[in-house]
Amino acid sequence: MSRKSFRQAINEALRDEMRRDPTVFMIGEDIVGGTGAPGDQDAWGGVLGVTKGLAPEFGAERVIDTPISEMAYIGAAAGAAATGTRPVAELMFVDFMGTCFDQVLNQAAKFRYMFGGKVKTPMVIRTMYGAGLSAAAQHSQCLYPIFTHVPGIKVVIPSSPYEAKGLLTQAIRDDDPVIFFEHKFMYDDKGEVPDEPYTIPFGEANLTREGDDVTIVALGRMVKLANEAADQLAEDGIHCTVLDPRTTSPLDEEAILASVRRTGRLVVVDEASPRCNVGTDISALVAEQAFDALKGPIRLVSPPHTPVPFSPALEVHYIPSVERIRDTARSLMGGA
Amino acid sequence: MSRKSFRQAINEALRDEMRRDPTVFMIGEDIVGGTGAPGDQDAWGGVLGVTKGLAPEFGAERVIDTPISEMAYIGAAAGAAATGTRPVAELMFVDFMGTCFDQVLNQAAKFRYMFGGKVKTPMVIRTMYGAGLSAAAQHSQCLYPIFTHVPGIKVVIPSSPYEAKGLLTQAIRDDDPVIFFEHKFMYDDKGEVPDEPYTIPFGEANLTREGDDVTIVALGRMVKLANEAADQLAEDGIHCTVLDPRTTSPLDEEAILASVRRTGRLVVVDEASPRCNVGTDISALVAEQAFDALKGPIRLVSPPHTPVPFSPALEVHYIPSVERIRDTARSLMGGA
Amino acid sequence: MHLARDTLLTAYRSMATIRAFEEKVHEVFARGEIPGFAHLYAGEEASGVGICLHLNDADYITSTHRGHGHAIAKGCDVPAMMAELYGKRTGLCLGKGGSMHIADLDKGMMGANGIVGGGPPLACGAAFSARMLNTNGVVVAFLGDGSINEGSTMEAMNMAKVFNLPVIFAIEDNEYAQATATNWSVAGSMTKRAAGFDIPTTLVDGFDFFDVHQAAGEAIDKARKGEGPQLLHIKLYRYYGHFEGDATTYRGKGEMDKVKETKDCMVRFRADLTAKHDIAEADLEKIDAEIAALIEQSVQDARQAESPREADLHTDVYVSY
Amino acid sequence: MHLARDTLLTAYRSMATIRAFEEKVHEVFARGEIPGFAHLYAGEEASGVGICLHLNDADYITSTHRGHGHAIAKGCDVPAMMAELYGKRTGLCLGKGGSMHIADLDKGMMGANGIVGGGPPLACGAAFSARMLNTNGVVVAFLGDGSINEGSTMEAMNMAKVFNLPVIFAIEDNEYAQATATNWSVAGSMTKRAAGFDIPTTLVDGFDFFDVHQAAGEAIDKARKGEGPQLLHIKLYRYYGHFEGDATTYRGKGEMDKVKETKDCMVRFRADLTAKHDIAEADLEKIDAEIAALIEQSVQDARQAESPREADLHTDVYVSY
Ligand SMILES: Cc1ncc(C[n+]2csc(CCOP(=O)(O)OP(=O)(O)O)c2C)c(N)n1
Ligand SMILES: Cc1ncc(C[n+]2csc(CCOP(=O)(O)OP(=O)(O)O)c2C)c(N)n1
Ligand SMILES: [Mg+2]
Ligand SMILES: [Mg+2]
Repeated sequence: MSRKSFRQAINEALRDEMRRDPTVFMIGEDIVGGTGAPGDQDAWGGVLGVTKGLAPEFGAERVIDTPISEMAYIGAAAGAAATGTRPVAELMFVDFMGTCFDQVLNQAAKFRYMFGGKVKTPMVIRTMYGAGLSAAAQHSQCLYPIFTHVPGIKVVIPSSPYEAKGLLTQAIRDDDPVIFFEHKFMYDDKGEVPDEPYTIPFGEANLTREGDDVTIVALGRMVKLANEAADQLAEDGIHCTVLDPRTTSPLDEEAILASVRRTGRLVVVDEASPRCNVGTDISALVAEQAFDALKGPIRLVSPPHTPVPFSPALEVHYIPSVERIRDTARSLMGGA
Repeated sequence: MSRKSFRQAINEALRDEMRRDPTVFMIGEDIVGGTGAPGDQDAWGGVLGVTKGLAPEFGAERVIDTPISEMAYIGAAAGAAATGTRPVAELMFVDFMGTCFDQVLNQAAKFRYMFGGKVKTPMVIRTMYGAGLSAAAQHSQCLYPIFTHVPGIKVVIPSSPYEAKGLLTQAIRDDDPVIFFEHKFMYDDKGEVPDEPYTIPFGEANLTREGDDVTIVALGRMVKLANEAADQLAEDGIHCTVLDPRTTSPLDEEAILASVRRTGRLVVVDEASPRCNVGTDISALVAEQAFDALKGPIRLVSPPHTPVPFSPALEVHYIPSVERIRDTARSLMGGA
Repeated sequence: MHLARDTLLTAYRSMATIRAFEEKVHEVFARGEIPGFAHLYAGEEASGVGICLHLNDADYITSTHRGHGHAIAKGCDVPAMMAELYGKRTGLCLGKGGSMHIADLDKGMMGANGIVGGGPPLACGAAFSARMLNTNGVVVAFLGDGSINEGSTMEAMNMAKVFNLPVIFAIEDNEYAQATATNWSVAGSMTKRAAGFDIPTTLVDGFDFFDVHQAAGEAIDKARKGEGPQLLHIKLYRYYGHFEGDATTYRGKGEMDKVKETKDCMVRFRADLTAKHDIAEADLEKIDAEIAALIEQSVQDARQAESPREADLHTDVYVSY
Repeated sequence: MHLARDTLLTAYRSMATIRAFEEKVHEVFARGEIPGFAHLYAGEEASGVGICLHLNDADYITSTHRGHGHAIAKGCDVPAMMAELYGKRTGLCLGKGGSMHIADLDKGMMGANGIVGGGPPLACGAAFSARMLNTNGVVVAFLGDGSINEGSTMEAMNMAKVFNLPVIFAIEDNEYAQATATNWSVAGSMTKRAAGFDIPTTLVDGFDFFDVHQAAGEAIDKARKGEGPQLLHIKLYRYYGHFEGDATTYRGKGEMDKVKETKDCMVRFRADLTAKHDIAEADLEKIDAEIAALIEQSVQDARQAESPREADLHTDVYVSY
């Protein structure tokens, strides 16, 4: 166990699984970097260095740079998975999903059902999401609600380096198609991460904090912000439970319902666009199945229904903040 | 005014707007049919005959068949709209969105915001959706929750021939990108449709029936089923309001909230996959903003989290039925 | 290439099975027995069979919406296919997929595909698997002429070449994509398109089993030997509409009748077999009779078979969830 | 083609403005003054300017992530561009778009684009508009070499040919797509790829303004006259990393220095102007000085300018909602 960055945790999970299972391979754009070029190989290791060092260890046959052809290589991952290997594809930014979505929506996600259970498709798509780096409208989206909507895919959103390593290991070992969301603002976040491989099961929410007053369900980077908000609220005597679902598909409905049954109050924090997002999904779940336990309205903390703005002066208002989470939770307690 | 099919209502709206405005044009695959072929021209008029007769009237310069290249022609529609014309593109099945989504998600929907308001993109995408014809997993999806999630697009889901003509006319005249959903099972539905052009404004729900006991919000084809369920319930003395939002983006939040404030009970019927769908979106809206009015849990009626099955024996259980809607509403009244 | 008698009879059986299957589907579809969409392969039999005859179970194919012929040629179980079309629990995919999604991975059939251009990326993936698992396998991506305009197809062609993958792009050019003429919609030509990726093309007479078989054999051999992707441009024709229900008025007058009369691949193959390969009419008639019985039995069985149960709706979404 | 003195000076001013703009952005980005990503065009100036000089306000261009040069060449307001990069309210897009989304439809600049291959379909659309509105306009789709492997680009090439659209695909081939060599990732060649759609290609020396100008003029003329889409394969080089922050270790040793020393388009153009076109050093120096002042002022103004206000977050999503 030692302190590692989110980036390093992901790199380790990839490395360990590649070592463990020779059928695991990686494919993406510049996940090596320098392919065909006269200078350094492994020059990039992905656009933010997450896969650095893997090509030298495993070679170009298992760490595969591709032309800029998302439909082809995401589809190739699906085809490979259906025929005996375990690809881990990198979609550089989830914003690019529009160039390859068919291979996820209509192919990978539906194979097993359409074929009557006669295939498994153990592929992982690692992808970068989220706002905060002034990457503007086409490089800052979350979009995991879209994947959560699609039956046949599993959706994983790690909230810390520890979570990232354990969940990615599980994703690679999992027999279903998985999309794994890495927040671009979190790569340098540090935390304790065991050196040895471990898995965190899907569909089991993580209780990052317990309190009887308000349940806060938060996703990905929002988990940290929710805990900070809870810290502040604790000073005012308001005690929050902060739940990290870890995976939105499958979703640990029981953990959420159990917590709301205890607190009677729910705030859901989702960095995704507000319409039909995971926040509304969880709210609807609770409004249907734990209605009687509710002491007040379910509050959603999400960005506005706008594209992500470029200017930091705007982006700061776009992203849910600790203050908004805190004030929203407090409002449920009758506070200002 | 005369009885017309859903198909005919759409055809009329297209024809009238093409006549009225020479900058309106249509583009899609086989919306003419027979292009380049030795036999009949206008051989198809779209795969189900919806655009039949328009090519003969307006010519191949304004009713444009394309190669099978969705990204190119949906993108061309976006580019045309940004440069002074008003394209109406047909995406044969919304299930094909995965082959062209980027041009909607990152281009058309975001132009105005990214460019600081300096452009308008008056394009319409007409598309076919929904289950019921045993068209199986890749030709039966709804997917409008995905478009509703995306800021910058408007999402229209007509529930009858009358609605279809008025809403499509509005869509074509509208200055924003609009996606217009036509249920494949409804084309032969008949209803009264005025001969002259008219518009139905976006963001104004249609109260198709009033009652004090339960509010049922239903979308597209589900509106008819919800009304049938309400008929049956009325026989038991349970009186429902049935609301058709008409557009999910913008959504007439006020109408929904007002109705729930009156009835205190809400059922939302959405044919889309259940996770992060419009049903959860509306539920979350109400759980946040009309919580105090609620007398019981908010119930969602949606298909299960599975792809759409082929076999009619399965599909019939997949699609929300009148019976399920009825029983769900009744359960809110304390009935069995 | 000399072909053994057994091989020829196998080919004949396969082609005749496809023809009989499709004709039967046409008939029962018209009677309303088969739900959904059906795109028939009749007329194109020499292509699927001439190609698949070179493949073994470790080789894969990807298919299209017009996939029945590919499935039969690759060895999928015929009665189970018929049951699948009928939406029955005994179907090859338990009735969950239907005509557009028939698949049997164990036979190397990666699925009919409702998405034009859906297959080629998958084919590249299977080729990566073959390389990584050292199976020496090749992959054939069956494609319609119209699919050459899909970005996915062209991306896959580039990718196959860049990685020197053993993928054969088998373009079944029946002159139309739905109601649109391919001459009009494809700028350049198939050969030029492939040359844009340095992929060699062989022009193939899809009405002639022997030409398909010969050309496919060479292309598959090259791919298997590591010479990279190949493209077969196979000229042929479909006898029924794009889908069942299509009136095909976009065709030229008498166009189809002429093709049927003068070029039909079954007629030609039969004639060649009896005239040049010393196979007796009676042998073929016996096969025909067996096939007729098989298809008839398949339909009877499919009609009688159990439908999927409500609980089946929820299974097979995930391996575990 | 004979070029008037004024035209030459305009071209020089435009190229020098781009160079100065990019060098300044490089400098202030390193100081942390500019948020987000920035992809600089320095080194490629002759391309954007040599092409856009032929265009008028009724003609459109689509651009890429590396769009500053295209925007300046097409006449976008330079101080407003700088303010945009700074995320200020005075920016060309009110600070909402930033480097990757600079656009000004009034100038015919349809936007830098964060999506590789995003532009070509849009270019086809603008060409449909031009035809329908009878503007006689053409559209230039600026593209990086890497974008030729995107399905969207290839679909658009086919579409442009099928409809004989006045679209010029201007491939700015700087040898790399991010850290990947184009030689490796593009099967075939640009010329072969275009030939796959029957689109004619002109190979262009992107270090030589005159070559670009000449070739672009001919291609644009042809497109305008109804001869359909054209492709320019423009060989050039970028001086900075893929984006600001890229250490460019994938490059060959000394590769960039050599290009800069021997081929730089600015050096060459300057030399040509003074040696062959009777333009005095002093004239160019005067322009340089004016540009330096303009850029400096742009930065000063951008620094001082008001930031967008919280309320701006919610505007410009829809025309009405
Ligand atoms: C992405 C996508 N676009 C459009 C369609 C609708 N469609 C189904 S088959 C077809 C024509 C295919 O033509 P071709 O590839 O020539 O195959 P053929 O039907 O002639 O065998 C079209 C356009 C689809 N299924 N998928
Ligand atoms: C669809 C998509 N895929 C990948 C990227 C990431 N990306 C940004 S620029 C780039 C390389 C583009 O190379 P090229 O087209 O040669 O242009 P250059 O940067 O050399 O000007 C890549 C892969 C993207 N922005 N969009
Ligand atoms: Mg065809
Ligand atoms: Mg490049």
